[in-house]
Amino acid sequence: MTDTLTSRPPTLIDKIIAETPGKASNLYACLQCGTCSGSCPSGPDMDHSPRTIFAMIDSGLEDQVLMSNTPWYCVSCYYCMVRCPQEIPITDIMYTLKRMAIEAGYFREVDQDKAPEFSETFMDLVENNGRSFELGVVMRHHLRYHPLSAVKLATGMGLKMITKGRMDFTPTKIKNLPQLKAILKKAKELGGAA
Amino acid sequence: MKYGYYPGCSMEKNARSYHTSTMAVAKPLGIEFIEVDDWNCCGATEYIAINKIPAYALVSRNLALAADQNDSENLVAPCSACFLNLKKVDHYLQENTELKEKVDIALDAGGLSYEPGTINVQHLLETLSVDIGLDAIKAQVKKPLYNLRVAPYYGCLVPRPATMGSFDDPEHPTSMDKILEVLGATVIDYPLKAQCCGGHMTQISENTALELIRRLLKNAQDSEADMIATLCPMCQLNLDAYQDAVNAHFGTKFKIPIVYFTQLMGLAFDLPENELGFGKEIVSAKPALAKITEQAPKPKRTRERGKKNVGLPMPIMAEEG
Amino acid sequence: MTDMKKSPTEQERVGVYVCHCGSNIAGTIDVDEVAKFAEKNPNVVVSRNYEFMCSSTGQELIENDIKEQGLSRIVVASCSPHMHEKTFREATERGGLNPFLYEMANIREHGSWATNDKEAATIKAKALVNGAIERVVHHAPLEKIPVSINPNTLIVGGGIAGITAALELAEAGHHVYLVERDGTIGGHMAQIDKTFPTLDCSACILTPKMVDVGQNDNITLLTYSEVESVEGYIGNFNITVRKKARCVIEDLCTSCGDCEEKCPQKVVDNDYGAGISTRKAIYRSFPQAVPGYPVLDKENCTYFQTGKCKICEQVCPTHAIDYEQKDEMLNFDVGNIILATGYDLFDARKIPQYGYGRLPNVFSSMEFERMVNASGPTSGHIVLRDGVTHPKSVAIVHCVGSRDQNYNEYCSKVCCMYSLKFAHLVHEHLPGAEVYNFYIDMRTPGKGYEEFYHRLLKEGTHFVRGRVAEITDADRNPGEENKLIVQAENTLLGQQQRTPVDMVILSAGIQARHDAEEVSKLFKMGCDYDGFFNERHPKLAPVATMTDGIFIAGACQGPKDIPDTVAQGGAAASQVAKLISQGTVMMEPVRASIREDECSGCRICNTLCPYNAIEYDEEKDVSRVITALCQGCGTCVAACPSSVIDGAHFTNTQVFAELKGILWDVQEEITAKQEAI
Amino acid sequence: MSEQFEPVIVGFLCNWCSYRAADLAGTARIKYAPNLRPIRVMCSGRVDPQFVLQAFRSGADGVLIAGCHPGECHYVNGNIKALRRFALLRKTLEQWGIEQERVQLLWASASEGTILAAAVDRMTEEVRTLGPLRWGEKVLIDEAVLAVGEEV
Repeated sequence: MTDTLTSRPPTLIDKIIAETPGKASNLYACLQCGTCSGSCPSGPDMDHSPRTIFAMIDSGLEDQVLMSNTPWYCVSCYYCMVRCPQEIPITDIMYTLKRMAIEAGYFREVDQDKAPEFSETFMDLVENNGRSFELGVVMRHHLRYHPLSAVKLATGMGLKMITKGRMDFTPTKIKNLPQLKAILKKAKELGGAA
Repeated sequence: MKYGYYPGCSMEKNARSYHTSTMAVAKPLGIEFIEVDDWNCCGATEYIAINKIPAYALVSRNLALAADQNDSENLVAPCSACFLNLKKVDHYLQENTELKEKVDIALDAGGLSYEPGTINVQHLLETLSVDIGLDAIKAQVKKPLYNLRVAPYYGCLVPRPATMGSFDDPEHPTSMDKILEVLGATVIDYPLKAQCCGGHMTQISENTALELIRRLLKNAQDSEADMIATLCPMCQLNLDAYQDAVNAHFGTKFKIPIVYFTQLMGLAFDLPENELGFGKEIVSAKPALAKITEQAPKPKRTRERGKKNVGLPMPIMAEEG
Repeated sequence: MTDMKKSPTEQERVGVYVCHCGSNIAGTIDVDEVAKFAEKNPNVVVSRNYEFMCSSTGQELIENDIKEQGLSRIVVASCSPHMHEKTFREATERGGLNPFLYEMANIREHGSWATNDKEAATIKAKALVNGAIERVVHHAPLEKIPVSINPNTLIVGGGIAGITAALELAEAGHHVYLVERDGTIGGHMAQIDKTFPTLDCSACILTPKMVDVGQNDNITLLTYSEVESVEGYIGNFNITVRKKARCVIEDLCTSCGDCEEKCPQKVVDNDYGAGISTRKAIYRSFPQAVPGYPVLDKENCTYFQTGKCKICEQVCPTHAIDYEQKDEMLNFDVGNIILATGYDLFDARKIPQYGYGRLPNVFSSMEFERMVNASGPTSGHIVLRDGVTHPKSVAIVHCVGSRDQNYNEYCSKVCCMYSLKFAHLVHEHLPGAEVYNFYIDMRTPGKGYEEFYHRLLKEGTHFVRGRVAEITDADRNPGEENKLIVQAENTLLGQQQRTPVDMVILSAGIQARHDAEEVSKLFKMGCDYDGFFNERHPKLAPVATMTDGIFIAGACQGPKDIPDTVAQGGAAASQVAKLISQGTVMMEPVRASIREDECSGCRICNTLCPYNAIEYDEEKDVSRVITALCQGCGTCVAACPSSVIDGAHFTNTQVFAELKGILWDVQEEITAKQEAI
Repeated sequence: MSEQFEPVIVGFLCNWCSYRAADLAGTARIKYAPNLRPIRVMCSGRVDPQFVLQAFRSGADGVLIAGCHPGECHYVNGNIKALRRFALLRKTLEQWGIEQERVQLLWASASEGTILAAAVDRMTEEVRTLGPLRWGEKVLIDEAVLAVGEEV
């Protein structure tokens, strides 16, 4: 539970905390010390450092937060999370931000950013087969969104992978696919995104 | 010793050598891995980014299956991402009743149910270093990997997040180091051992990913490693398959083979080559493996950095760090 | 409450006072309702609620009501009796009643502060108040018992806090036993080079005081000694001290230092030397050590380990070496105790990403203090671990192990200031060097502290607002080769920054002593979650503890700089001096007494009493309590098969009454049913 | 009041450790079950079995006896004496059909506010699941005995 004493109507930070499992309420206690941003491997490529995002969240800058590429550049390395002096589950919060961005239809504005499509490609595969496989995802992803780089991929690294016998084009399907689909269908009804 | 086994999608094809070598070393160590029947993808780091409940349901199906087929309360996953997803979902389902209720309903739609906490999710490294132990491993070493300089690379998702309790240090893990030492290899004190391989960044912002990969390769080369030992298909793929791309992009000349630590175990156990899947790696491990010698190197601290330590005394380190 | 009406004591005239304590109580408990509820009790004639009962007006309320309303009993519902029982007893007394005709209901610590459920808190408050009312009507007037104060004092810890306290008392003419665990007094202050913000030499201002301690006849200095046991109570503590064998006959030793010089065994000095200097197996931590005679460290002594050597014995001109020397047990009485046991420095090895212990040129703050000290291993030269190279760039990392849920949540208070001092010392010793201070917040409260920060800004230190994420030797970009790279976000730019430097200093925080828990148990007092000793009151009684006659001073109570530590040492001394000059204190009259005419002489109580305070009268075949020895625990009262022992102020009648009182609501149900039958 | 049964638990807290532990819990604003109604005694060794019986008679659903840790008793070893009596008392009570959980002994030093708070929460839940004791009613028959008890 949170120790917050305020009974104000829920703001952006409250929403995000509610949507995140674990001790997300620690986000209230962010010191703005920058340990997360200092630890972040992809930090330099982010629109806003994780710490900045938290400051923006606290200031309720919903649009800017959800439009930022920051969560999409999170590589889930969890360094920020183990180092945070306030034990904020930062990585999980980044996942929440991604979901909220998709729900709000914001990520599309982040043009140079292919992350959501990638995740969706991946998801389609999983939902229709029950299994995935990096290279299938990669190829499909590129064929779908970046045909040119797909060619480069197919002739370059892709080719090597095929010759090494490390690449499939169709994933193996699981036996009880109907069961999985039923589960996922129900799960989506119960609050799909975010 | 019986263990439930969750291979994960990568092991099917891309990381086949990890799978086969794991199975190979299991036998002499007296481990029986029983694959969860009809398991499905864990969703990697992608699914959770799109859908919360479905992501948890997706993973829960595997836990439910593992529990039903109950060959063992331990479920071993060799893939870091699979391991973390399974462990995390099990953990959060225990913590968050609201989440559990929803997942229960979803599972029920597929005629399944799962009681969080019944399955103990382990990464393969934990199984080998903690359950089996160094002595048992040492006992199997027939052909020590003398003079092979290996950089142990853990990546992110096995050591971190330690919030659910971890068998190793989240910043400076050592369990694989110890296994490799037992195998007779010369283990590099690899400062970036737990840094990020770029994960799915290769697909989202290739330049970001290539830089992350470059750091790892450069640091391994600087510390004169013959090869990097990994425990995760994604890490292996990024460091191995993208090495050319890195060289092209940065004008570097890295040629560092990336192998699975289980392959090296198999080698030291003197198991049949064909079971260990060498040759599947894109940067060939052959030249490096050729460096292995019959006789042990003259004993010296594997921690080169120690050598510079003259003058003022260094702080004494507690053994377990 | 029908049954209460039948109470035999309803003629008592009780006044009830419910305190708001601002919003501390009133914010959670409906004080008005509680007061109204109390009024219904047939014994109650006045029931009020007031904002601050402990205020003088609050106390006057009581005094006036006693006089004007002829009250015979007082109940105050406010905080813990450990906070204000004394206050209101005195008010009761000023009103003209015996102070023990008063009872307290703790509705703050045990009530409003312990729950957010207002309804439940109010019900609990009613119960506690009712319990107090029912109890107080059975109270009897009591007289406090005078206890004489032994004028001697025990001070534990020979750091600057203990030294200050010892000198204050000794110079006031009182005898002091100063017990120090190490071979010499001086503590951490003897290790450090300069003191902030004045930059005067630490040793120069400390050693004269150490000498004074050594020479003062009123101080019995027991170094290399530890307190084994503490018995008794304020004014009359009995202390046992273990004087560890230092294998040196103090009366013969002339402190010439020959043994130290000739000893062949070099050892890394992890205590005084902070691990970067060496000492001998027989040693004095530093030349100005007080007392001057050395300590023989058996773990590292060649003779004790191999049976051969004995060089120190041969070279000692006065034959003061005694390998057979045994630990000595000393026993003495004191009236008061001051604990000044100091602190431990946070162990930076617990933060692997900072590389301390792995990366040679990452230094702890205490290592740097010793290094930069003229008497240190490098005679004051700032060099890298190789012992020769001067760093061209130094990074100073604040908040190491402080302000972090993973280690210590609190701020260690001194690190910002000593980090600034380090920066200055680097500028001073190595004018060409670049200095970077990485901080979360710059905390410089204190006289001349902020000014010192401004001085450092002018001296050209680079201040980076950002907590350091990691320190690595893995170079990534050109210019990082063979450097330590300090990675952090410059939060003022919102950019990740990699700063290549030659040397890193980790400003480790202050922690409670590793054995603070055991020490607090030995002295029967409390510590907080972090292991720091609990003061009696955070604002108003900072050096007193919950145990009368035991005081605390310095960093054992919480992170503190030298000025604050010295102030507390003095404060503790004056508290003790006050008690000594009073000569006697009045003790709670909570004592057992036996109604001899009813005593069966079974003698069960005799053996139970932990203080042998019960004697057996052969002739009358009865047991008798020796009041002077009785401490009032009440074990005998509970054990007496014929219930003829009374524990004053905790009689069975009183406890039963309170019990019935606090169960008023459930009681009502029962009595209702009883009547039904 | 909420629908669920709110047990009433009487706590006999020793003046030196447990009562201060409860003080500390409050000072640290640790929130715990408001079901405990503390009574201060100088030492857990002072707790006369009659106190516990009387508490149950008067309608308490549970009784918590709390003192200093063994070896830390302000009065040398009063808590050990409490421990001995406690064992005996619990047996007796059990024979009268009073479940073990209803009378508990706890060691909590002055610095262990959290431990005390946690123990109170735990005990409250345990007693809540047991339901009301209503022993006061059960022993109406023994009213005589009860009366005697009160004279003491």
